[in-house]
Amino acid sequence: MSESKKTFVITRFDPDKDEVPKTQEYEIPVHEDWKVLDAINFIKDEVDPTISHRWSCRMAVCGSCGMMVNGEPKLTCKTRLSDYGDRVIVEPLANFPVIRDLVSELDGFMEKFQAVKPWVIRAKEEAGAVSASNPPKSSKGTFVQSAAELAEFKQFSLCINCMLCYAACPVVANEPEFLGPAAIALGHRYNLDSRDQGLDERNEVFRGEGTVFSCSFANECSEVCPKNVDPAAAVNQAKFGAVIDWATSLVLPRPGASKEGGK
Amino acid sequence: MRHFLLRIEPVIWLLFGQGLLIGTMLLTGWVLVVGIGVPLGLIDPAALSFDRAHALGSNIIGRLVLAALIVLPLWKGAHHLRHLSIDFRGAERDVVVAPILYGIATVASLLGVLAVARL
Amino acid sequence: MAGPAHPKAMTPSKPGRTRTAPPQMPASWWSHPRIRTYLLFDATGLVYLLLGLVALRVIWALGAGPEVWDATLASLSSPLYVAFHVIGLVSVIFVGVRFFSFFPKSQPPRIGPAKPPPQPVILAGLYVAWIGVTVLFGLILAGRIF
Amino acid sequence: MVEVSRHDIIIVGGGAAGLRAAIAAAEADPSASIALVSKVYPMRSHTVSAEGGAAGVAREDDNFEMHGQDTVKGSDFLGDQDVIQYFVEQAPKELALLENWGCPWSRNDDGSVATRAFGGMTVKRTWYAADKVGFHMLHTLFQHSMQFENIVRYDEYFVSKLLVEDGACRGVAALDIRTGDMHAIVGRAVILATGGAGKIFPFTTNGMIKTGDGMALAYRAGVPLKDMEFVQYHPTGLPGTGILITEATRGEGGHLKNSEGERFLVEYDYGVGQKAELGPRDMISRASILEMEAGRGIQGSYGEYVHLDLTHLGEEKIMSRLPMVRELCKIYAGMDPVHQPIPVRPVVHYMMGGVDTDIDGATTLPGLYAAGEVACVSLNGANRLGSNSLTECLVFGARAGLHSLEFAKGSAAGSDDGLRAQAEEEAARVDALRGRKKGGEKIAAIRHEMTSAMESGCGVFRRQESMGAAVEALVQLKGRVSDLRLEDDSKVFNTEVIAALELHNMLDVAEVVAVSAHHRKESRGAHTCRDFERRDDQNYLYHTLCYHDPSGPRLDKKDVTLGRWEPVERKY
Ligand SMILES: Cc1cc2nc3c(=O)[nH]c(=O)nc-3n(C[C@H](O)[C@H](O)[C@H](O)COP(=O)(O)OP(=O)(O)OC[C@H]3O[C@@H](n4cnc5c(N)ncnc54)[C@H](O)[C@@H]3O)c2cc1C
Ligand code: SF4
Ligand code: F3S
Ligand code: FES
Repeated sequence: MSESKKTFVITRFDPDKDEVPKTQEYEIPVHEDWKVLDAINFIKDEVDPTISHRWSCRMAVCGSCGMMVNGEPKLTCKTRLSDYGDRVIVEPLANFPVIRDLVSELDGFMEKFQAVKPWVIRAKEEAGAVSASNPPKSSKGTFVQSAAELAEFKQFSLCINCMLCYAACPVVANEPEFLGPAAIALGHRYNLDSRDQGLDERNEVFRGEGTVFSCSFANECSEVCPKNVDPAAAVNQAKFGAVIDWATSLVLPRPGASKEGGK
Repeated sequence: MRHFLLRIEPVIWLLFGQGLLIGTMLLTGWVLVVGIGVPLGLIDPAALSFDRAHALGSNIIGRLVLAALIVLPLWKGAHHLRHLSIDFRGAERDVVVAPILYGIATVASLLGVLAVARL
Repeated sequence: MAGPAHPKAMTPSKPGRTRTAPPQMPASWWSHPRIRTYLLFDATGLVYLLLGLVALRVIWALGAGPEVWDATLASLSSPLYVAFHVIGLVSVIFVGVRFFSFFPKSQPPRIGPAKPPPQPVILAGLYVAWIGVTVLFGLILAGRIF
Repeated sequence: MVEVSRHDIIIVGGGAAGLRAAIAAAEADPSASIALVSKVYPMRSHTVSAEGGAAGVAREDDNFEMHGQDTVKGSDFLGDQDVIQYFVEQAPKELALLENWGCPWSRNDDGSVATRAFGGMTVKRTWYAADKVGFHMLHTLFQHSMQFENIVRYDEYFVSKLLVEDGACRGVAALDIRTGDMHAIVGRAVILATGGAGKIFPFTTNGMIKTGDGMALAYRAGVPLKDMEFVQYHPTGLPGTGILITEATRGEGGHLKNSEGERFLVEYDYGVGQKAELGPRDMISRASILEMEAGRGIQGSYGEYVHLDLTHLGEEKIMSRLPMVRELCKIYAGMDPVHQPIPVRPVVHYMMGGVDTDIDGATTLPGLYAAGEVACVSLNGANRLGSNSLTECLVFGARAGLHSLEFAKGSAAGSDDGLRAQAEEEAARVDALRGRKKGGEKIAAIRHEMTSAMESGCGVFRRQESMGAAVEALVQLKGRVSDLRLEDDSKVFNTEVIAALELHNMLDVAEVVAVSAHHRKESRGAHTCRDFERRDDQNYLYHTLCYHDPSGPRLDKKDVTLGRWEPVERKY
């Protein structure tokens, strides 16, 4: 394993001490097969334990280690250090308030995520509906779903909530109400699921406050997404769905049907 | 205002989308011939003589095509400019910018329909 | 150059439990080629708006009689107009190429029972339509047919 | 002053077990207030990394009897058979329930849920969603849980102490990582669902958060830890990082090969018989190590390894069934399994042991429940079968949720003042730790010494002597840890304090593992002692209990619940 040295320029911010974020430089030896996260962990363990950052799985699936690396949102446990030169600039995710150092505020996303109702909505009248207290009687108590129906939404269910897309999207940066790529993709994921009946409810959210139409198809979200979710596709498909929903609501006004979640 | 903008969003988006799709397709030929070919003398100006042009434009298909040619790009333009404004820290001024842009597009669209109607 | 984002970007509705530093836009905002392309794409809005207005002026003239029509056509030969239309042509092609490449994936996998064709087919269809419309419309305008 | 918030049930952990418990309780009683406390946002919980699948009888050619038999045999007869019986009966219902909630299970041609083969299972009964099963299960559960208004989340709160009053567990002291303030979250019952403790070893499939906190919390509150000597090594981890290459690779037909290119499980007798690559994990891990010892390993920059060969499966199958494996190999091993064999070696994966609970998830401390990997309900015995644990989280998470609700209804809430006082004591402990510059020991250094002690003492193959050395090393490290030096004196998002608290927890858990292992003078399941190579049902067919005692861990025994499956020699 050959070793070389690299300098890391890391954003530091402690709300109790600092007015504004500043940067701090660390020169450390790095292994050639390290990811960016390995270097940050090395600094935390061996050089400066006062750095705060989030990480856990180190296998690109928990979604906690997103940061800006040389200005681009990256999943740091997946990003090879060898792709960078001698100076690597690591900042907290763009477009989010910063709690401390490399840690950004995610509660805003959690609210938007919840707003799109990311769960299977079934018509309430359905007799003997399955619930936690009335589980299926056996493995047969499942919906029939063809591989093709699964394929329709599968891609959009792969989102790990890493927030890289939010850090890249120019509309997220400037339009605080915008639901944003991942939240819309996850809502759309349920709209496309053959088991779901909540289309109307979600379309109301999509068309209302936080409108999906704010997206200007910058496509940056899909460029940076580490899981190939292609949220830009989801957002723009959702616009399409919202327009159809709006058009049908003109022709066939829904007498409160949407409130009961049925169709 | 914001609420109103949210309500009309689907219509705007439809017009904008068609501006991108149909507008782009129609504009390509239009600009090539009317904007560049004829003025530069690459195409015989006789093709756009008043009589021929009027005959082409005043039948029903001609009217529809010309109306689309005028109206759709306006909405593509207005909507994209609104986005551009938002992209430059424009969320607050949007309640002013959007009505102005959509206002221009609306007035020009009405004039466009009128222009086609009186052919 | 990273700049501040909207101060409320991605801010929760409940007040934060600790003071936070305001959100910043990505450093790539200006320097990144992809972002520049995107901004250019949005900026073609101005060109489209003007192209629409010019078209309005021309068609209006067509309804105003032969004299006005001829004068209007003549004015289009001014260098300013020609330059504008050259920019217009470049913009239209740029918009078409970018938008059509995105268009297929923005089609839902299913509208009710109907399924759109596979994405490459949609893309090919768009280009065929684009070239077809341009040739047809162009030839008609240029007096080669009808 | 410490803030007090009140709920009915407090669930510590937002992984599969915690979420399933929360949903169960929230739905059963919409008027009950459920606190869901987690040190990371729930979707970051390590359940997210599970790849292969979740077991539950689904096919016509399968039945509960067979699933039970496989599990008992896999456990090397240390599993409690009443628990196993209940588990196999509930498993398909729970998995079907998850399907109803939107989990994107892979499908058969007729639209029914597909199942795959897994190690130690005689029939294809492992439900899967490609090879991102834990990810999909966790996100389905979390997203489903969002609709319940009576689930109140405490995201990024680190629980550092159980609050016990009048002999019952009445809440937790939780450090708000965001503000650095201690909170008393109090109620009528507490469920621990904090997952495993793989991080006490250097080379593990577990993420950074799996530090055994819940085990240490219960242990220090006087609840025994059970069967902690049984640590599962997964045969196929990537050298260096320890990232897991799922057992589903073998379920789908992958082969393990040595440096000669031989399928060593077929060529040599390692006890797995006809099952070959589909044998149980303990046996295959031992086989891999023995191959290396016999000089048939392959040398790499991160030590010796063997090969996991998928090349004969073809690109199409790999992409449809094992896309994540390919992605992981490309990023973390720099190779493509479609064309090359994957370098793998045994890696610490799962804790069979945990907080001692009964079948309801109840511990010996009234009001305290545990479920998931943190608990030892004695489903897994001495060796867990792959894909049983995700289902375990659902089955026993749900049961613990419902039983804790019952308990809560009949129990008094603790006193604000008394519990606050306890939390304040805890706050003082943490405050003293924060920015403790007078110390001399580094967190990273102690952690490193602890993990190497565990590896050399409690690895795949153990010796009385090596385990004894590990115990001694841990006692010594526990002494040194009181002299930690911490540099970060900020209150906001101070991850150094968290690391210190986790280190304390890991040392406690590691010590229990080493002590429990040292006492078990036989070889059973994952516990392989070279000094006693045979299983000894005469003297050791019991669960090990380990109690916290000021003078050091104190061991005790608990009977195994046998039943229809009599212990016999474990041969495949
Ligand atoms: C790589 C890998 C692959 C696996 N594959 C499979 C498989 O294919 N099939 C299978 O059946 N099993 C598999 N397993 C095992 C299975 O995934 C785990 O046993 C299971 O997910 C554990 O779930 P859990 O809910 O108990 O804990 P976790 O998912 O680990 O969740 C623990 C929760 O507790 C919280 N927590 C912990 N400590 C504290 C604290 N002090 N304060 C507050 N909150 C705390 C955490 O934030 C987290 O939310 C795999 C495991 C790994 C590591
Ligand atoms: S859509 Fe992609 S980039 Fe966005 S949060 Fe999900 S996984 Fe991350
Ligand atoms: S980057 Fe943003 S603008 Fe739309 S296409 Fe993606 S959400
Ligand atoms: S650490 Fe989990 S995604 Fe990077």
